[in-house]
Amino acid sequence: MILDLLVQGAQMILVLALAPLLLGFTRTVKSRLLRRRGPPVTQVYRDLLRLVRKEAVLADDASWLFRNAPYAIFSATWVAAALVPTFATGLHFSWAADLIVVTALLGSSRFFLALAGMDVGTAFGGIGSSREMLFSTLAEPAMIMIVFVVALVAGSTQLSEIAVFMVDHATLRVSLGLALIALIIVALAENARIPVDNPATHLELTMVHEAMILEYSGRHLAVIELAAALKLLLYMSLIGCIFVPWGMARPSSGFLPLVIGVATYVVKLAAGGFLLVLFETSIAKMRVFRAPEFLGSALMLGFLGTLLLFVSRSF
Amino acid sequence: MPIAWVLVAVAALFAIAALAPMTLSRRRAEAGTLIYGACAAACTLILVIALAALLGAVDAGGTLVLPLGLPWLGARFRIDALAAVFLVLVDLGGVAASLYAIGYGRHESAPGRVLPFYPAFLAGMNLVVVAADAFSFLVAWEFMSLTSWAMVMAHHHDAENRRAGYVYLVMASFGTLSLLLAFGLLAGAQGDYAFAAMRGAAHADWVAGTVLGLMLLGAGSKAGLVPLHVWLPLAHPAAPSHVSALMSGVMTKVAIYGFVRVVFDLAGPPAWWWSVVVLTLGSITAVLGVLHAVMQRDLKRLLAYSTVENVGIVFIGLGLALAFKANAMAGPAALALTAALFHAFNHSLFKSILFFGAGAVLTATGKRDIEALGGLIRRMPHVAYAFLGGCLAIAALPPLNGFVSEWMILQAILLSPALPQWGLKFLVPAAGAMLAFAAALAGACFVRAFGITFLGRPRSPEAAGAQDGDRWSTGVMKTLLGLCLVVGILPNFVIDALHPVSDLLVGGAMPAQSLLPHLSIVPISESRSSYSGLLVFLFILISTRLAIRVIHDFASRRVRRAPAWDCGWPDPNPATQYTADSFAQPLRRVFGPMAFRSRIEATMPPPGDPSPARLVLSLRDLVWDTFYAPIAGIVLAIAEKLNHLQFLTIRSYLSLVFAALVGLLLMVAVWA
Amino acid sequence: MMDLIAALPVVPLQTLLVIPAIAAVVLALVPAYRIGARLNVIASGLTFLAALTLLVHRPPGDSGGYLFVDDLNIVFVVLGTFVGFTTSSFSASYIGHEIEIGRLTPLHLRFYHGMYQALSFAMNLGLLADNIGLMWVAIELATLTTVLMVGIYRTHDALEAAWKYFILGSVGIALALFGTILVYMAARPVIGEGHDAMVWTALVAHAHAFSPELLNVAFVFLMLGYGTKVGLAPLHAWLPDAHAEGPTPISAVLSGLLLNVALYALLRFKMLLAANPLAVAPGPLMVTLGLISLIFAAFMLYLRRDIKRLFAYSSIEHMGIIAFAFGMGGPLANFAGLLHMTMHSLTKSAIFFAVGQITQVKGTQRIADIRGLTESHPVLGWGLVVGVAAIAGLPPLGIFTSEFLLVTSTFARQPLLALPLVFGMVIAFGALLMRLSGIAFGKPSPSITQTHRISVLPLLVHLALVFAAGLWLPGPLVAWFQNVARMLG
Amino acid sequence: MDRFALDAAHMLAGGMVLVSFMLLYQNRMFGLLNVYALHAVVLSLSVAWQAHVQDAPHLWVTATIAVVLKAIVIPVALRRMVIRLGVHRTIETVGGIGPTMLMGIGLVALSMVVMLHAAADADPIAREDLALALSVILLGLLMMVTRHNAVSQIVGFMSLENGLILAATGARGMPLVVEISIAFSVLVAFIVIGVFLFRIRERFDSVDTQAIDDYRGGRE
Repeated sequence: MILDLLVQGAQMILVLALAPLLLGFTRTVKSRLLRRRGPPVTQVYRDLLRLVRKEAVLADDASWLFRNAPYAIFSATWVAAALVPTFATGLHFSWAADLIVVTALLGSSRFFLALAGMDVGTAFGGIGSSREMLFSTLAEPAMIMIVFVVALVAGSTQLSEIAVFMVDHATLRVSLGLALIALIIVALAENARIPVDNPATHLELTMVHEAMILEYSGRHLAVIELAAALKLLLYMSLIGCIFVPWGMARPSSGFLPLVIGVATYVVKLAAGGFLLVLFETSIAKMRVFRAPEFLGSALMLGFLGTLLLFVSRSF
Repeated sequence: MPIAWVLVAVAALFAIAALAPMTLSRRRAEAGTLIYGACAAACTLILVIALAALLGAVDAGGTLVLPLGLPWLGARFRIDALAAVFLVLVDLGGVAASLYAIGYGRHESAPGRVLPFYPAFLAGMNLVVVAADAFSFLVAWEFMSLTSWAMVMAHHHDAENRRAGYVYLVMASFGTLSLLLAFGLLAGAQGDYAFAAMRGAAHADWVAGTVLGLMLLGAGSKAGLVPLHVWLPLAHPAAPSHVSALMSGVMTKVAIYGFVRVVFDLAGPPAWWWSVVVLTLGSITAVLGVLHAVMQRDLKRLLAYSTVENVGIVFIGLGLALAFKANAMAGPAALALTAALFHAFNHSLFKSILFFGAGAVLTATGKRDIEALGGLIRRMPHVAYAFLGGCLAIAALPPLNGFVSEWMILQAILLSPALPQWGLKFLVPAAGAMLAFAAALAGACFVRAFGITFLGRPRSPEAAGAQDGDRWSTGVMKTLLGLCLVVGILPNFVIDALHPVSDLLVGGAMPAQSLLPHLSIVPISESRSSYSGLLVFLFILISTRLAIRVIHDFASRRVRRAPAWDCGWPDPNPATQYTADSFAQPLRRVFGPMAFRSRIEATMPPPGDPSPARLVLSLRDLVWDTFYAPIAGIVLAIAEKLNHLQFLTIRSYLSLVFAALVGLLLMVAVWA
Repeated sequence: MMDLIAALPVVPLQTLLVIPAIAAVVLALVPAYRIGARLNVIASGLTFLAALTLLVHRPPGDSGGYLFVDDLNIVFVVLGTFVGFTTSSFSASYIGHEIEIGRLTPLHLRFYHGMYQALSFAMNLGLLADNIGLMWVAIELATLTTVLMVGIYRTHDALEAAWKYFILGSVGIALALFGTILVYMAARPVIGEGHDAMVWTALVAHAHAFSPELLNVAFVFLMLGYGTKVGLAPLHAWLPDAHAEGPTPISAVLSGLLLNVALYALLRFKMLLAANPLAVAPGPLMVTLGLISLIFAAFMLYLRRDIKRLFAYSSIEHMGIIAFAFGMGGPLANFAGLLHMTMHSLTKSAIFFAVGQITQVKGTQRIADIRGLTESHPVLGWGLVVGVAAIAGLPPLGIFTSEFLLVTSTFARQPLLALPLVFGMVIAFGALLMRLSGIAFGKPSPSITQTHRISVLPLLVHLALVFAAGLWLPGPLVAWFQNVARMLG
Repeated sequence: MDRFALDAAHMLAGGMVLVSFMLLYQNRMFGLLNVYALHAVVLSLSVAWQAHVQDAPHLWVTATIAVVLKAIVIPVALRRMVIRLGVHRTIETVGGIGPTMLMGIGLVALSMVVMLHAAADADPIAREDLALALSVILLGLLMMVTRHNAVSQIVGFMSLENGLILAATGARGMPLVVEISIAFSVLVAFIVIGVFLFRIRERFDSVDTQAIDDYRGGRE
């Protein structure tokens, strides 16, 4: 019991600690791939600290919503991230919420982000929010379809259960393959990565996520950035926990498995980050109105997978 | 006997309605307060009784027969579990609306056209729910339509409202006639109109099937099922806001009650294809409704369309329940049904909040067009706060209640691979996708609604000079919001309260929820899925506080106000903000062509010409174009044709008679 | 209570005829129109009271076989005399205004009142007649009197309406008479020559032995002859104009009474045919004509521009529904038919009371020129709204009950017949509501006079009755109707 | 009843049918009125014959009424009116004389079929009379339908009444009330028609109902 609580707490701290690192890692690797030296891996931590120390500049007509949104965004994301098994399954609170809830939590953080974007009443904020919501209208159903596939295979929407199931009867399924691709697409879109959005851009008309947080500064910006980093980590660990669940520690199984679990988890993250960067450097960003088709394909894949499972359980 | 007390309260409501005119003539000032207060009291009484009946505190069994209505049958009234649930729903909405109206009603321009009908409307809805024979059911049903119609016509100088009222009442009576036919079938040639008798009788398959179809026409048209929804976005906004709230939040649920009562209770065991029909209609309704909602500029009409969406979601749940029931899978059926009813309840909560908010905005600014609003969060913080909560709830975001019911429906969908029929195997996942799609769109819709209305800078002087809602309205809205939260984090008790209903209707129930560890809900089994709203809520609460504390301890507290940066091009003119239409533009661009046959004509002046460019956007309601416009056209065309008969000469009239005579004589000659 | 009733004097049937007959003569002589109006009210009231006593004491029919009462015609008599009474009190205030604006002269009014009583005499005679020849005479008399009253304004349109009414009416007369002769021919071989062969009670007793073919032909003629009076399409042509052009009280009488009397005659002969096993069932014929009238009238409602003509067409529609109900037969449908007929008489006359004042205060019959009544004249306006709601079959008003019974029972027995019925009802509802929302709502149109208080009373009384009937039907009445329904088979 | 009585009744009734055809054939106003008088005469003859055969004295009354009123008074009155109102003397018909005659023949056939079949068991004389009477009625109605102007329509109506009387008298022992009612109704009918013609004359110069119908353009 106590151990479980500790593990749970440890996980929450861990994700919080690792998130900026993952982000920094991807940036560094990216610049290396682009033959640049790039910032050190810990650069993101420094940025956050600097932002936190700066004073926060609020637009004249920013409301209370504008000031509180960052915390709402952050906490929703954090809770979601804390609910995804990373290095150990059967977390103490895992049954408090399942994959659908995780999706919905991310949804609420997006909701607040979009509102925050509109609060000051600038054109760019509006652009960002409306495009973000457009993407979400496709990404969320796709996510639900993915949930369907996984849940139908594993007979549960509980992430821990799913992970255990995957380890125990690891089988190759067409549907799972489709789901994986769909999930990757969704993850790219949700984290504002190329080809849907460019995290590094400041060419206003093309940006989505950046446009919404344009008016933020100081600690508020820091919190939002951290939330973004968490989100990236969350999707990584989600893919990890569903599709490569090996090496996770089983509930209340001594200390060594936990260590192994953490180690494998870090390795997974590194691999994931590397693949992401590889993918990003190898393709170009697409026009905003190509993105719906991109996401639509994810929805279609997920739906196809579900259909296959419904029609016959052998796929 | 509780039913007796309910009827007493209803009678009291009628009495209030009857006394309203003289109260108005006497003490005009306090009339509203008096009447709405009295209504609130009466509804509270019924609410208490219903809750007691539902939780088994009092024995609600037994039918009360009054010597009214059909003389040889009498008017029969009864409270069973289903009725109790919907009584709670109706009167919760009733109490809220009445209390809200105590404040809101002061701004009513034509109280004389609202006050007498409002109590009668409440009474009608209550009677529909407790009626236990076809006649009193239909009388109450149509009376409900009639009184609400009268309130839709309250502001009758506006031609739009008159049109709305017309479409509304015609659709309503069409629906009533289909219900009439349905009950005719159920009652049989002997005309046994008591529900008990219908329940007992065995109905042939074609009879039951026809009844389902007729119910979809009758109850569906009142609930706003596509393609019978057209009246709803016209009529609901036209009424005064507290009435709109009742119509959208409660009356549609009464329609759903009618559907459930007949299809699940009276029509006998369902065939599996019923669920195909219901699921299809439900999914289409959900998606089309919310797609329309995203495009609306009129705040109340937007809310009305979102009502259509939620009705669709409820019908998806009902369809699943039918599918499971037809295949004798009691557990899943119970889950689906519970989810559907739960969502109906939730919707009545947050839709009331939203309409109340819309009403407050309307009174504060006199505007329903959100393009003319903006920045109200600073002028009307309380209303904005409650409205935001309503938006979160209706967008199905945890930890609020909207999420729980939709989560349960998704869980029910995940159980459906066990269904044997192929048609369902294909249809159910599609319905699931539609549901998720609708939910996501709802998110976009309400970000837009709240963002444009309350955030940003005021787009009109009225919006700039808005005042916050009065104490009554904001109080009611916040209370309802609190209710949404409580129901969202402690759904267990609601689910257990719905236990007897699923027992009654599908012969099974979900596992008892109240006593699970950490108050989580488990639809089927712990290993499958579970959700603990309480824990999630605490999680979020703690982590938020934690984050704030940490930040405020380690970060600088300094804040500087400055003009917006806006990439260095700040422009104080509110017109430079993103508008509602531009917010919807990406969605319109993606879904518009197929959903609305949307067309955009942009006329650019030649370069160097300073005259403004114009952009004309046209959206069509395809349902109206494909069904209603032609019907109206045909009717008028026939009328035109026949109208010539008005202008014939006497001789031609005589020849009509002559022809009839000769024709009949020929007939006789041939027969005899 | 009972002994009190027992204490009531037995009123011989003749009084129902004598009172109006005398009154007719007197009123034709009284020069002062105010007194005339009062006398008219009093006479009608007395007739109504006399009719009421029939409910408790049923005097035997006279020996000669000319008059008789049974459950069926008592219903019609009481209803008819009541509407006649309320209408007379409405007309009292109506004509006052007509005199003021000079559309009528006192001389006209002597004629008018005389005719009014003559009409009620004729109708009572028709209802109480035991002899089908006598019934025929009475109904023709009623027609002729109404013809004269329709033409009373002597405007071009009025004369033309009356002329049309007269020509079509007399053709109807002829056909009905031929039918009557045929019935006699059918009866003669069985009952023997002479008077008895035309006595209703005797006819029904021996109907089973009559030659069925002859009865069929007879019913064809009677259906067309009396159907013309009922206003069934395609024989309806006289009805809208007669309603629109005559004085409004007469429109009320026409819709509320005369149509019923003709319908009563039809029912009598339907019973005769029903009593003969070999004759073709009259049901299908009535159902067909009923549906034609219903749907036809429903469509005609849309393009009406004259408010009285509008409601005249709605009378055709409802006569169609009633004919349909009786055509369907069976306890439920017949009950529904009787109830519908009663409610329609009350409601439609109430509507015409309202319309009469509306046309007076607005000074026009054009629907387009009448707007926003609920605002300018709340009582009239809401009265009209309730009336139209009732006529459109909305609860909790009487007609809903009958339509409920009719539609449900029909759909259970003959689903395919119920569909056109419902179709017609929806179409008609759409039209009525469209007109109503124009008349009762919106910005008020200018009005020329204020409404006179007194004449609102009959309207309210009728509406109250209709409303009460929608919620609660007294047990005795129901027993009575069920009894009659059984009689009608 | 002997053969001769039967044949005579037939002859007269058939004669009425024939005269009805003559009415249909007429296209001159005065000719029409004359033929109508003839129609009434034949009617009265037949009624008289029935009175003789059935030795029903009250039928003599009917016969005399027929002669006096229908054969003399009414035609004369109508002739006056035609002259005074200057109704143009030719009768324009709907669809020509020929087709009308054909239709008439069809109607006669129809009535024969209907009545002979229906009244199979009624005694022969009554049966034949009914058949012929029905044809007279239908022909009268046909005339009202196929004639444009009021006078000929009235004539058609009255020939229809004649058919009724024929039928009524044909029905043995039909109570007195009926004749009275017929006479009464015809009387009233005529009076009212007269009144109407008079009033209508006040308003416009022709009693052509066509004109009335033209007048009502655009009221609705």
